[in-house]
Amino acid sequence: MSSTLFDNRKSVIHRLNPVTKLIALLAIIVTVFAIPLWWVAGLIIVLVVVPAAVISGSGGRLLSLSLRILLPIMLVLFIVQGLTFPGGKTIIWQWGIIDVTSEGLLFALGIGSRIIVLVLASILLVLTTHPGDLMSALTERGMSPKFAYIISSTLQLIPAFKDRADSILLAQQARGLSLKGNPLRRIKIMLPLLSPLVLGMFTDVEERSTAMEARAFGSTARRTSLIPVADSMVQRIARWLFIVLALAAVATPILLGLL
Amino acid sequence: MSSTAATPADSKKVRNRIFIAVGTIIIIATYLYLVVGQPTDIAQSSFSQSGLIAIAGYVVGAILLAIGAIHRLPTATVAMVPVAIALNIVVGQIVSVIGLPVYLDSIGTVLVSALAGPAAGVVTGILTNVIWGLTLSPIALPYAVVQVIIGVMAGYAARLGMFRLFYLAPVAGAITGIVCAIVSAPISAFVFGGATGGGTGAIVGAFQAMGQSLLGATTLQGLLSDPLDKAISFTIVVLILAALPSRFRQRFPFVRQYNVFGRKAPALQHQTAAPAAPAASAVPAADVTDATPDN
Amino acid sequence: MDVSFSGVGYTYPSGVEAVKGITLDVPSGQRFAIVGQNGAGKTTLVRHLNGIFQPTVGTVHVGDWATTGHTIAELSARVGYVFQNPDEQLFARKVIDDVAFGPKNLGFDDERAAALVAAALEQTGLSAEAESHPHHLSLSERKRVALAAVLAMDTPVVVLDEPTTGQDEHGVRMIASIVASLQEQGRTVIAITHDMDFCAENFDRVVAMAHGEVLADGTPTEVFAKDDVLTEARVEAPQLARLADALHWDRRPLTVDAFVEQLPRSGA
Amino acid sequence: MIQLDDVSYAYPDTDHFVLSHMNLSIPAGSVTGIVGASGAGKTTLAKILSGFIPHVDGGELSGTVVVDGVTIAEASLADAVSHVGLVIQSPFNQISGAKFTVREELAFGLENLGVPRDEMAVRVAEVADLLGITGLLDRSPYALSGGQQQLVAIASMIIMRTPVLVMDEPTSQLDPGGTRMVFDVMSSLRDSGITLVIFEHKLELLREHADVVHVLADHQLIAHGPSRAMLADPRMEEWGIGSTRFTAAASEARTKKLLPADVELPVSIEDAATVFASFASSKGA
Repeated sequence: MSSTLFDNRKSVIHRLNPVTKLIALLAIIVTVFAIPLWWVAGLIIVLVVVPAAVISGSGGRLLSLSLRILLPIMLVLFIVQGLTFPGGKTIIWQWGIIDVTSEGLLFALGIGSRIIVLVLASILLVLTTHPGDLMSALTERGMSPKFAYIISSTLQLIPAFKDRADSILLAQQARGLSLKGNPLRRIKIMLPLLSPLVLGMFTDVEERSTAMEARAFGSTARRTSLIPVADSMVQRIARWLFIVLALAAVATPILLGLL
Repeated sequence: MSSTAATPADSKKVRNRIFIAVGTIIIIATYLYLVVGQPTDIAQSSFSQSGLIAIAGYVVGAILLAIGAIHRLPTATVAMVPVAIALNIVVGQIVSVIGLPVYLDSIGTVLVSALAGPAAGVVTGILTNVIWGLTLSPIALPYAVVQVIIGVMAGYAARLGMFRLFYLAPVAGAITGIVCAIVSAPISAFVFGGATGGGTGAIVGAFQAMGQSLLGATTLQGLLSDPLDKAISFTIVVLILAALPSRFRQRFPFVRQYNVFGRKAPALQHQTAAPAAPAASAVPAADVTDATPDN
Repeated sequence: MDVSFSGVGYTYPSGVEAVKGITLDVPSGQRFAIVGQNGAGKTTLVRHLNGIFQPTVGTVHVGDWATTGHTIAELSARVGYVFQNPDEQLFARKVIDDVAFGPKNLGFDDERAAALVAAALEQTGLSAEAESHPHHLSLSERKRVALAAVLAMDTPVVVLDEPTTGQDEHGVRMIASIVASLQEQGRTVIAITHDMDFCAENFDRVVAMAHGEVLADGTPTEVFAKDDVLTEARVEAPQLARLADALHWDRRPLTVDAFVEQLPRSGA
Repeated sequence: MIQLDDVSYAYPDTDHFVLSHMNLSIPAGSVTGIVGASGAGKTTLAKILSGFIPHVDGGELSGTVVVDGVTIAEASLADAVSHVGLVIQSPFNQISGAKFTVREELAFGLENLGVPRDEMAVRVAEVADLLGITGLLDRSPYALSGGQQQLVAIASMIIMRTPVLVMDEPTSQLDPGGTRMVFDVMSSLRDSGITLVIFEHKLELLREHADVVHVLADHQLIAHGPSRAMLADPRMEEWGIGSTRFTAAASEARTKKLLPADVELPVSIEDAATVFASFASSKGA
């Protein structure tokens, strides 16, 4: 029903407090972007992301989703930077006017390794964390309940919205609307498709906000939550540890004079 | 929204303004640091923290803006934002079905900004990218600031009356597109090395081959596509809004306050609303929710 | 125009088999109703007529066309389909423009389009609202705008999906008279409905569906006489039929006149 | 319990009154049906009774509206909604969408009020039991049938424990099976002592479940009476509300002198069976 990537399993990773996972993700991203060495990213993948994926049992889906996102980016990155990197001097392969430089490939490796970590770690979080749990956990920590409402509600609205868009497309075709024609004509046919979609969904909004008010969404009381968010002392300590590690990662290259 | 003084909420309002101001300053400072303050040779190497600064500066700035903005939104607007986000995502897909050469993935953001103002646009913008991150690909997350800028600019364009005449909207869209291109260039360059997609990557490569720096190439690439895309998006929004019944449009307090769509004299609304019971207009309702402590 | 389903089966991409081997011939000018609870496969079946669904097995013919060879837009010249929710199709700023959308798409000349639009508005009682914004009207009026929009396309086959929901008494009567006049013009009317009283009083033939299959096919009198069918299709018999049961009559009258007719004899 | 005195209302940006000089009095613990033709202003009246007019929709409201001892115009919206609940037409819009299970969906309103966790759990279990939806608690609200969704929507308001509950055409989107489910719940609600106001045009069901019926026409509540007498009133035709086939058949039979002229016209199947059966037996005798 909902349109998220969440992969419902019962692993230790799935059961962790969502905030713990979020902080771990942020720490990983900060680390790889702060220490500009491709092998640091590689180590994080091998030592952190892969083991976590294996424990979670969602490794297969992680692999297929990430490949779909990463493959085109990596291809473009290495071709474009290998060939045209402005700082490229050392030509390692030449064919006609095409020069591949080692600086370009090294640059692509540096950037690419970070993107791989960013994508893998983020998707792993999404696969192992139910968005509802993530929202409850963040609301408990002071995030505005309006954010939680909007994110959860959007995730559940998207399928309904798609259904509605499909029905409108069909209804207008059944009235003889043809989707063929030049681009200008096709922009024109956006109108009979978008107007009913927008008006219908936005009219629903009026009703929905009425229903929300009737259920005390505008209340000024301190909110409670039906389902408790699991947490433990170990996780609390771990969160602080991740933060310290991330700060250390930011400081390291400066202290070592790498920059 | 600020016509009646809600004293208990004053401190909250000050806090929200600080969030918005600091968020804006961080975003501008990030851009200036990356573009002006960076020696070019560092910007051309992967051995730098430019990527971290680009992500961190933009994301933190955008989050602060969103926190400051969301407190201003009444329940009716909060309920509208999910629809707008879904519109961004679903229209993007319809467009690919019909086969248009543009993205049109910010129609919902522009629409909300025109109906409910820049604050609503900011929240719609940032959360659009969060939803993208949760449903399609985390690649979208670093670009959240771009949608935030679309929301802000569309909201102010509405306040300035750019949606009153259909030929002003594409101008506002094109200007928004230019700002988007400039702001997003450092992310494309320092975080993704110019490789955000097949077509765009090739264009970045072509500009680099012509002697542009990476940042210069991504900026030029953005300037090729963003102004056109946003001009079309703004135009579609103004056409949709014109097709909707005026009763629907006039229901939004922002639309009435800034006379977003012209024609309807604002005095008329006041005549009908003024003699009513004390709580008769939407203004006090908005302030009630505005006073909600959210943490 | 005749319509026929020959051994039509449809399985959704999700694997749900919504329609199972249905064969039906609907002759030109018939008033044909399909009843059954939500999920029985009624809408899936009739949506084959304008090509929204293409059969997984079997064939659907509209006149001499097999639907598989034609797009939705092409079939729209033969089959007018009134969707359940008018808000999924009304987009123009004026009722009259919205009603004219279909005739224009079909390429009718201005004169013919204008005449058809005017006639459709007249028939649906909306002539006075021609210049109104469709969304300033009530739901029951908007449903009639959607109906007018299809009538104006002058198709030989008209499909109505739940035409009476959201209509008050006045609206239901108007739709009943439109169904009758379509038949007089020799056009085929196919309706899906939950309103058994409306169905019993206004249609020549009723098909009861459940689980993607046809349970019964006959005149309203025949179909509403079969208790086992009604139970399996999860539909309630029309009010007067149920009253006849409560009075332990053997025959179930379907209209007020038929009921009153039967009164003295049953009472005696 | 509910008292309207000389209430008139016009939406913002319009100059005509949807409702004018309206009076209404509804006693505590009763089930009241309100009928009216399409466009008569039923949804507007539902919003007035539940405080959304004037607090959300704005516009010009005059006269006084008192619900459960609270003068709506003087109270805040938050205060008003603690006295009266509103079930809107579409369950799709009543459901918050912010929750991924029915259990949490039901608790949404209580979370907003800051009700302690233990008490929420008890109230969720109670209301689920009352509406017979305990088996749905762990499902997604969007994975339910229309009838089940409507029951969840109603439950999500009942759990707020407002003394008054207004329902605006709660069965308009449902098939006959779903409609029955919703009406069966009303009997349980009556037993729990809630004051119910139902806007509905399914006359047969209204006859079975409402004590009193009011008619909305010409921008006013122009008539009211016990449900059977009101719904069988011959003027229902001219008010655009119509009648059941039972009423029509009995009326026709009466015209043809097959029923005595003073017979009370039936609205539901039970009434009709009694009327015609007594006629048949008197004939047979």
